[in-house]
Amino acid sequence: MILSFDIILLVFLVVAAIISLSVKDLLSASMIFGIYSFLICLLWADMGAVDVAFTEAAVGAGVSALFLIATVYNTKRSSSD
Amino acid sequence: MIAKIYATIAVFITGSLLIYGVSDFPRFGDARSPANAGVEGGAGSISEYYITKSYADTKVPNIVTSVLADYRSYDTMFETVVIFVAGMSIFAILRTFRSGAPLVENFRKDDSFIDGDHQRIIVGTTCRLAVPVVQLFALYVIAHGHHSPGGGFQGGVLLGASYIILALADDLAAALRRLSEARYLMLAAVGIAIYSGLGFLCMLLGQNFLDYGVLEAVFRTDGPEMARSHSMLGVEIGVAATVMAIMFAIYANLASKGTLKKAL
Amino acid sequence: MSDQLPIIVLIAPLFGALLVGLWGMRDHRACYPLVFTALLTSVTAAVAILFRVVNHGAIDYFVGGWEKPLGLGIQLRIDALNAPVLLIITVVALLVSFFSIRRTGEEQAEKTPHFYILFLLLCTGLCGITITADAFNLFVLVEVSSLSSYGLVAMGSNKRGTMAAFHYLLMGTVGASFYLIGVGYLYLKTGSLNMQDFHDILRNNEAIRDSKAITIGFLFMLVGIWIKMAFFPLYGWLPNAYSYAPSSSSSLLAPLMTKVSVYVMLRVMISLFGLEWVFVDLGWSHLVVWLAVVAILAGSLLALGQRELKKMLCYLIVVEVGYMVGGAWLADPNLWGMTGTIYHILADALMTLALFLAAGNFARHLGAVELKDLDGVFRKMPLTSLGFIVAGLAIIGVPPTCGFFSKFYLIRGAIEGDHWEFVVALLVSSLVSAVLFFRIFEIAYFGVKPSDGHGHAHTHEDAYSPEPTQQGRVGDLTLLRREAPLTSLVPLLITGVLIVALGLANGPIVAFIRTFLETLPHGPAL
Amino acid sequence: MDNFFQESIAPHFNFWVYVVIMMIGLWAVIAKNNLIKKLIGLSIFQSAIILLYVSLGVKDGAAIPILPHHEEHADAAAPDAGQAAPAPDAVPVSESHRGADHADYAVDPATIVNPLPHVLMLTAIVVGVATLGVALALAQRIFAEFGSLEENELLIQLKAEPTDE
Repeated sequence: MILSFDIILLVFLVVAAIISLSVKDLLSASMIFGIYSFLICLLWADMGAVDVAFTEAAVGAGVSALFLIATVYNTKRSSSD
Repeated sequence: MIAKIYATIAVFITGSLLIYGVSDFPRFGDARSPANAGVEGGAGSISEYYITKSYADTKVPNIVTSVLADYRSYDTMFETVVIFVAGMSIFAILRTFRSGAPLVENFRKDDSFIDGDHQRIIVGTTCRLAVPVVQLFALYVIAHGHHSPGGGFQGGVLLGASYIILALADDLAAALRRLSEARYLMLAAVGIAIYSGLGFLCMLLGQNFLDYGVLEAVFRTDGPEMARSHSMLGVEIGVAATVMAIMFAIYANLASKGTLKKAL
Repeated sequence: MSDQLPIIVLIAPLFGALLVGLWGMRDHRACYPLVFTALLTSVTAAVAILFRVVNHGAIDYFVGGWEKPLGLGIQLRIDALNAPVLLIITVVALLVSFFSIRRTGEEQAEKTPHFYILFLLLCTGLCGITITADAFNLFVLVEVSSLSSYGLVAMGSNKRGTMAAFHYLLMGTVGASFYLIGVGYLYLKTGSLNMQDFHDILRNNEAIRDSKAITIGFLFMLVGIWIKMAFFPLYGWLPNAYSYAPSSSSSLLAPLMTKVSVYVMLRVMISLFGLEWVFVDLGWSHLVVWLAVVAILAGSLLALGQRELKKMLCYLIVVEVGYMVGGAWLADPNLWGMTGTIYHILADALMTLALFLAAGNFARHLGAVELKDLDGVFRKMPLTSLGFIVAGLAIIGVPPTCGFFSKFYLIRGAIEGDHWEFVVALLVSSLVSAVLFFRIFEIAYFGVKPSDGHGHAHTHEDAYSPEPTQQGRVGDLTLLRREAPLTSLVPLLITGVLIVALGLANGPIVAFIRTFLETLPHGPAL
Repeated sequence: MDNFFQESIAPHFNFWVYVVIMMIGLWAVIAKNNLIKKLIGLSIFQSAIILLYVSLGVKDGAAIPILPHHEEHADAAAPDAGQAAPAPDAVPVSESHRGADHADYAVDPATIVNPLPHVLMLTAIVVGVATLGVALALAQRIFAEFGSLEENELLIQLKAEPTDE
């Protein structure tokens, strides 16, 4: 549990969340959401929660980003806000 | 525009209430906080019991797996039921058996580089090489969940992901040839049947539901602890089967808009 | 095997769903027998549990055999509060399963096994919520039942149903997450997830009892449950979700989902925190009763303004939820308000079931969606209309039915707790529901007056595609006996009988509830 | 201002950030116009709750919740053969515990992270993905029927048609 590493990750996390919600193109929003999931997976690993980190990496970053991209692929890519 | 005003008001109220609560929290990382070391007046700290006695009870070094699959296995069973319900809901909502939902042209027309032939060769071969390795690692993750981070869910997702890689490399039909719709729906039900069947078996042998200690007669182990360890592995296998089937089912339905014909 | 009853109530629908998944997929005819046997087993087990609780008091069941220390494994606990609720859930599920046999054009036939899987897993989730005594397990089961209800709502061919399901999903997930935040705050201050253990810690520790985090945790749990319950300011999702869902889904969801959330609020107030803490230390009861009054009045007025039958019934649900929340928070000296609420959970489940079954029959066999489509329905579907009348009178609160007695106890509690605004709200909403139902009876009996609209009932071939009528259009007022088929009529009539029976048997039921409430320390006066 | 930072923000830094992330998610769920953006906001909202649970189980200098696997016949002298828990900077389990007889492997609870929140959060992550899957299926169906995923356009279409359909 390295406090400085933890604080850096948290700052990146907040930045990734804001960017993922504000970017107009849905495909890049999904990918930045994937980055968000990887950052939070790093955070869990740093906090000692290794099982949660593994699940977050596999389920959060891997599969949910994929579902988002599959849906954006089948609907519209640009969003109004 | 009104939605933004509502949102800011709601967020402001909720945020200030949450922060008002946070001011009362124990210090971050404090080993003697109530959650970590319990409070007098109650039944004693549960997490300290897990840390000190879970190895004696279940012979499983990974405390999270032992709590997940044995102490609170009722929770995990319903977690698997949540995934099964998600798969069934998606099937009920999206799956169409007619020629396909009204095909609204999506944006595939304007960037056609995805279907170039060279893409097929590079991605195809790398995926075909990666799939067996991913599956082998997934089986290791399930089996080795007792000693290292991992277990039913993570292994199941990796197995499902290996089929998804296959679908991305060739096309959905190739993956469906290996894991057809009837088979993955049946596999999902079989997974939960393994889990709750094991629990029901404990009931038949006289103990409460999901009380694995009594299964030492079935597994012929020399003590209830090893029986717990083996039945935890059995439960993890059940969870992995359901998660694998449903993750692939969700991908297949989402990518092909429920027609299971042409996909991503 | 008899002390395994709590788990049998839960395992029967779960195994039924798995069998439907394994066997029903291949042979759709096998679906309904499996569903019926599963639900019958859980009804008998629920009856057996009720008798055991009446005779021997509360049942404790430790899943996985982990008893000492408390909270190590997951504990199930059935006492006088949840035994009747468990029985009502299984009985309502069995009745709706009759109704769902003839699912006409609303859903494609290929999805029958999936409908029944979601149906059974919703029942598993609701039964699990009712019997669990572990705060986090309650969240997992809320998610099981919510996800299956999203699937059931969005399943029909009505495209508005999909939109309603999406908003229902968003609000339902935010509600469940608020509940999870509450559990997190409580776990953080006490280190325990078991309800009994948490209650003991709260009672023994003065410092924890009035700490800020516990109060905020309780507030967020409450708001989360209120969202799942569609309590007034947070009810936005309910009217669309239940009126655009296929009729077999809405007649399962409407009577159960909100009532089980009311039960969860009661369980959190009574077992987790204790009424002493909630009424005395916290002191929000006046504010919440005023919120309930606003809920009742607004719900009634909105119901008056509706043109669609099912939309009107949905706003009546919002009114009933206002009754129950208001009753629970009256904090009157000898807890008549709480008695009224617990009794009203049972009564309202049956009343809402009868109304939605009748509305479902009207929609299926007459294509009647709006109020003016019900002209002359007494002659066309006399038995269904009989069920609708009984349910309508129960909602208004006419004596023999259970609706009257629940209002009676609520008003008595309100008077003793001197919440006169609640008494006024109850009477006003009874008047409004009287206006609502007699307006319908008038249309249904005398038919639409030729002056307003030429009595043309535009049938909805695409939405509900009722069977082709034998002669001519439905519009002409010739005597046309087109009663609903037996399978969708029998549950309605049984529910009507149960409504009256519950009303007549209110003495022993209330006595049983009172013995449970007596044991609770809850306020300065008692 | 400085002691305010030391006294109330520094010790609860993780909890302040969890509130910030949760409010970003909640704001997006309500304010965003596009349905997919609402779902991304919902997922961020749920991951913030996971941050709350995991960070309440953290202990300073604690090892990961996997007990170093000792052989049945572990003699006290032999150092652990590489099986030591690979915690980033965890204090290696001190020798005194190695000496405990291997029947009940006495571990000081303060040196190992609280495992219970991890179990709960495995469930929460899986529930989050299940909800996301169902929501995306609904979004695709809405797009197929209404032709758009923007909240304002959908409301216009819903109001336009008579309610009989």
